[in-house]
Amino acid sequence: METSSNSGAGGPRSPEIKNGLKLKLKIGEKTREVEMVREGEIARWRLDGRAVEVNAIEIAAGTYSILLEGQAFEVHLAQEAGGLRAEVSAGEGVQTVRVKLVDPRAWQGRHGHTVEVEGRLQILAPMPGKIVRVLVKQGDAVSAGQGIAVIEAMKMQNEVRSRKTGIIERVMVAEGKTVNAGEVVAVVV
Amino acid sequence: METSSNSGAGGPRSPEIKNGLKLKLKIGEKTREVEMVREGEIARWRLDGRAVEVNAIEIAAGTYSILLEGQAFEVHLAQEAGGLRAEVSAGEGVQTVRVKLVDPRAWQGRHGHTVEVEGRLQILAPMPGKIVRVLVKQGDAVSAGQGIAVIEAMKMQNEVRSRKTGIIERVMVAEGKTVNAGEVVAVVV
Amino acid sequence: MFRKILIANRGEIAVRLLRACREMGIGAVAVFSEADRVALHVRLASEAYAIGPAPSSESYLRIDRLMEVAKRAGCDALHPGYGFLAENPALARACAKHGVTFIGPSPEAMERLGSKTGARQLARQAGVQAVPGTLEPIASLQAARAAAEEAGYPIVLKAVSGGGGKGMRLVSTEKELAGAWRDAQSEAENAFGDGRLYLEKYLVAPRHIEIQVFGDIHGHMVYLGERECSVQRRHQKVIEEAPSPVMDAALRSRMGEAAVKLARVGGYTNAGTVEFLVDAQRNFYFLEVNTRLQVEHPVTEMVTGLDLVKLQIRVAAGEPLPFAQADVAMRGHAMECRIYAEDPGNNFFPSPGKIQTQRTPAGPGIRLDEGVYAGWTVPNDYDPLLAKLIAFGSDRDEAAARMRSALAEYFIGGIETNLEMFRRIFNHPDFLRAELHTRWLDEWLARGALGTTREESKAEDAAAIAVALWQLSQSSQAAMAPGNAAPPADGSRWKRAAIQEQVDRAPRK
Amino acid sequence: MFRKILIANRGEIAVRLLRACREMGIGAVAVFSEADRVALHVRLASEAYAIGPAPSSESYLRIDRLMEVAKRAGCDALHPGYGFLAENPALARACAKHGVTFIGPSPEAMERLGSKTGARQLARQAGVQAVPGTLEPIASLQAARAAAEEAGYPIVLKAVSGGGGKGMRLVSTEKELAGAWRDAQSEAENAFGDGRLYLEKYLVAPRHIEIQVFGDIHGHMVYLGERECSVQRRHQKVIEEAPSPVMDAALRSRMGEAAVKLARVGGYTNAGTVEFLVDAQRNFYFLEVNTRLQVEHPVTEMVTGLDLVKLQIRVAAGEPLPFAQADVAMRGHAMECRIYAEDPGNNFFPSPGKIQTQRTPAGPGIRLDEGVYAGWTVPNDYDPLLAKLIAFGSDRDEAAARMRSALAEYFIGGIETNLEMFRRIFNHPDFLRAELHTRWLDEWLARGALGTTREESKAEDAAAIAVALWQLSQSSQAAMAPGNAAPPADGSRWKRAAIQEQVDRAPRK
Repeated sequence: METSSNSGAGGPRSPEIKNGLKLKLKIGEKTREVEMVREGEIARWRLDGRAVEVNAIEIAAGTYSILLEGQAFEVHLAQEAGGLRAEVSAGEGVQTVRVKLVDPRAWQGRHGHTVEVEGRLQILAPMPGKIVRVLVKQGDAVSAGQGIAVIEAMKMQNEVRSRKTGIIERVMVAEGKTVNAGEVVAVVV
Repeated sequence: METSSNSGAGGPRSPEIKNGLKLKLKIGEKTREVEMVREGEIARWRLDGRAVEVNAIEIAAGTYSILLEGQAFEVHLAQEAGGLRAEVSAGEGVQTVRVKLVDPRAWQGRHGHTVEVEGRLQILAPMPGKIVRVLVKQGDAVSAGQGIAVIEAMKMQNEVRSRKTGIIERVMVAEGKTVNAGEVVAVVV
Repeated sequence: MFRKILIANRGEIAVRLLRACREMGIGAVAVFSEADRVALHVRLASEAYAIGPAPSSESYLRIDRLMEVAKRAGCDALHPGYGFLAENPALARACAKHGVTFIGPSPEAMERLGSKTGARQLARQAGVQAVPGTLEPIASLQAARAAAEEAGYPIVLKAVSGGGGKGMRLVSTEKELAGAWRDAQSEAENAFGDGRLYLEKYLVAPRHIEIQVFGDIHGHMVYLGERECSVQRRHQKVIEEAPSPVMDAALRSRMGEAAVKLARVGGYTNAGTVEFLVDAQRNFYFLEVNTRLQVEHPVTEMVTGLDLVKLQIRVAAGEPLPFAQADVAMRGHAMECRIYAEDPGNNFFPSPGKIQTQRTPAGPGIRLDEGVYAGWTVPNDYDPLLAKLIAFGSDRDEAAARMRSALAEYFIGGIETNLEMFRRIFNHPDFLRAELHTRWLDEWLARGALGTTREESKAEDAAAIAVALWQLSQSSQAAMAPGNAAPPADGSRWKRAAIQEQVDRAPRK
Repeated sequence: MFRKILIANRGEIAVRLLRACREMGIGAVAVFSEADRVALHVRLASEAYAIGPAPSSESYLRIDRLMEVAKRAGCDALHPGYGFLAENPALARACAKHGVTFIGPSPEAMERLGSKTGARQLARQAGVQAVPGTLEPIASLQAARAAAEEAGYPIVLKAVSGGGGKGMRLVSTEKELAGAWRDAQSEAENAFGDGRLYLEKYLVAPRHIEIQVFGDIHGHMVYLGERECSVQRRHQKVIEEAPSPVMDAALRSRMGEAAVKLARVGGYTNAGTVEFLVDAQRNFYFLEVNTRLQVEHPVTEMVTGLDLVKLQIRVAAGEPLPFAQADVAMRGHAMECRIYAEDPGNNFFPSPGKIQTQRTPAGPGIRLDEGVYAGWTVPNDYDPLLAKLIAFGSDRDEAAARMRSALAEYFIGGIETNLEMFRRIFNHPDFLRAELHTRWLDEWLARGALGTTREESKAEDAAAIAVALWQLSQSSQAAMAPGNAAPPADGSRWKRAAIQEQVDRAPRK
């Protein structure tokens, strides 16, 4: 990740952290570059190299108020598998923007939201619920799209499917068990 | 403080903490004793020695839902000089109850909310505001009720007074400075 | 008047009911399952009792436990809300046995009007036209031909044991009947082991319009106008409004009088709703009776100025209706959106979980009947209804504008909701012109209405900046971990306070 | 219609204004001082600009900065709200100069009707009775005697330069006049260096009743009923209601027509309020004109069904009033409480600071016009109004019951508020019988109304239990610090989850 914060946790505080950051993001198919340089009390922002007037502040954990050339946005960030999900409220409505950091491994490594690391795919529960059926067992061959388990929530059932073809290395859930969203259901190698 | 938690921070976890607590409180002029004994999943409560049916839970930091013999209360706790302030919502309204722990020194020592320690009285700002005038200086003799400083908030001014007769050991604020509620304005010895 | 009412429900309707009790100075006793210990209805109650584990079959559906609570707390009445046991005559009978007044119709009226076939028979007695056809199995193709002739084409054949569209055939003309009869019969036979069919007139693009009726125990019965509930997803209402945009005074009084007549024939008391389908020619056909308070009762409250729950309580206590039909006046227009914990992006799958953050709308004309709060975990065990957002305006346009504005303010973080679906509906020209029918929403969703994302690059810019700030706070947390140099004096400010650009062209001197 | 409106205000009224803009599809541009960067009105705006440091003299009162923002953002109109520059003709003139429509009366009408003496003169022209007396200094005791005779005893002498009751004397009969004149004169001389006095009729226990007027630029002017604002603390309204409990149709039309006549004489357009005092015999006396939207406008909105802010915008854009006087119909009853950050237990001293926790009321008939949110720090620099709680009901009793119920739900933690004062007022028999006058609240507070604490030992028990839980969590945090034995497996549950006693008599099997 090409950001000044990449000096890493535990290392000495690099001057870049104090003076700004530079970050590559992926939104949809586009790669975006955000740069912020601090000069005293003032922060100067560039988006894809273009200077923009920004007044940005964290209102509460994960909630940001962004004034961008005067236009007001409120952004709620939540981590999700593979990146961040931003709910952007403008005056007229709310829009969901999915943001990936360009080197997800570095970021995911730091925050523990691994999805696919070294060929291992973790199948995550897409929503909280109760496991009503487990459809595979350790060592089973599965194809992409094949059902792994059935989760029930609020009286409705939904299948969790593998996103790759491979072998079930481990099943992490049992029938009757309750899982949270993002919890690992199984690992496919 | 006659509570099982009095084994103190840093010491080994005493069996009393696991199994319950006993606490003496002062509410108004009355001294109250709260006792809770845990038996497996169940907590048994006594108020002043009388067994009561209680279902109590923390909803958010400082907010508690208390079902007391079926009657529902929501209690918001806030620390204030000398104790805790409880805003108790019942179905019909809200009531303020001021609770002091019977040995405030032990409690204050742990939480840093000292008011009078070893003869030193800290005069606290009763509300946030701007110091518009300081009425005393170090070494001045003051009597109980005498003004120490004038705070302005929301266009209104209010005097902070000493609650004891003594000598100003130190003035902690300056004119023009902003203070938060509970911040020390001066120390009287 | 009652001394204490047991609120035999949960969620937003329990909150609604206990507010009515508090206004009237009547004690409200809440009950809760283990999943609902800190639910909003418990937080706002003045008295609350546990009634069992999370599954509703072990808690909210346990009549015995409700009766135990009623006895212990000294309740002299019980309000069932809607759902759970609200339409179960056994609860009303248990109440009677325990000397607790059930706030609703008598169990006999509930039985008479609550069953679809029974209610149709009563409708026939009352001279109220039901959707033409028969609910009884049809013996033969010949009988089907006669019934279809009577109902008028197009008709639809349905499997008696059916569901999910299997064994169902749309028949537009008499010529198609024989083939459709054969196909439907064999499909039903295969799917359900029961080839019997019945037949109903097929209404093209019908609207769902229902009449609120109210009766006291002294024989007075009134109707309180209508609600249109044509915006439905899989037969589930999601938006309701009053008045109906296609209604006029003449049709309202014809439908209202039909509904009152039917309720009278059924010996009905308290609040009830008579549902109709209305076709393009504004013919109305009786559908069924809901023998309870409706989810969508607030839109009627907004336009009539009445409080239906307090009225239910008064009527149950034996008071006469305090007004006559001629006194019922409607003013303005009201709309309701049902906010669900479900994911429109994932086939509307339920989305329970912790509400991390919430920004709720307010202001003129906005009413929010909520059952949740930020910090609460929406349990996995119940209906996903989180709240009902209601907007009132002097006319339909103003109500819709206020709803659109409130939807823009409303944010629920941490779980998925159907808020975005409503935002889109309230910008849809069909909806704004009130060109609606009961299949409108399903058809629109099937065309991929929610798949098309709006292209808004400024919102993406804002998201990118927020992610940068988030990244910065992650980094500075790391940097402030033990072993690092002390953070600069302005470290905390750096993290949470404004990061501002004071450019020259900003209006400042 | 306008394209973009500059909201030249903050707090709840800025939120109210931008909601109106959003409903109408008009852009709303917020401004903020450094203290208000994350205020609610900025969070809800679609566009926002900084206009200076926290003190209002350096931000919200800076006409030049407002004009710069208007220009930069491309605003074609400005709404001033109330307070700040709302009644300052200089802002209206600056707007005109910059080609921005000021949403309010013309600066000339503002000047004519905004000054107390000027408005009294216009009232005389219009034949509207003001409080008898004179605002001019009285030359001599002889002149005072004549003026008192004309006004009728009791009268009150007031210092021209006065304030705070100094140099003020109540005179019940002619005999007391000479002595009172002497005393008041010397007291005023000592206090203000100005011994001049004026004289007004003293009204015993008057009610404050005001008429909402509305005029368009095409010469149409209507009144939208009245508001009673007799519950005041130190001349500051705290509760307002519509209609007034002492009003009837005849008095309403007499007062309404008087107000319209006065506004017409002053060449007034847009929303304005004509304030009157009404004595026990229901004589009404003109007091002053407020040339802007009132804080208490929502109660008029609730009973008329109109949106006054949207109406202001339409009228300012040149549209004619869309209704005539005969179309104005009132329904039900509405009340408003002004929720302030102030400490009734500490002489109502302001209480800015961080709102740690909030539980806001909702439900049928409840509207909350809020300017704050949980987590926000109420700044020290402005008016302490946090929110306006509005309750609507079919009659005064229902509105009061709903307000009482909403006040029981409302909780604001972290700062002091006057909520408890309202809870007590809404249980006071004088208030519930509407036996009110402008000094009622001050007199009741002076008798120590808030000092008497309700004895509620159960609440104390609940507090004691909560403190025990708190103590327990403090201890377990200490116990879980490094160096201790590992917490038991259920440690976290122990801390946050239910600590329940499942006694035998609980309804469970």
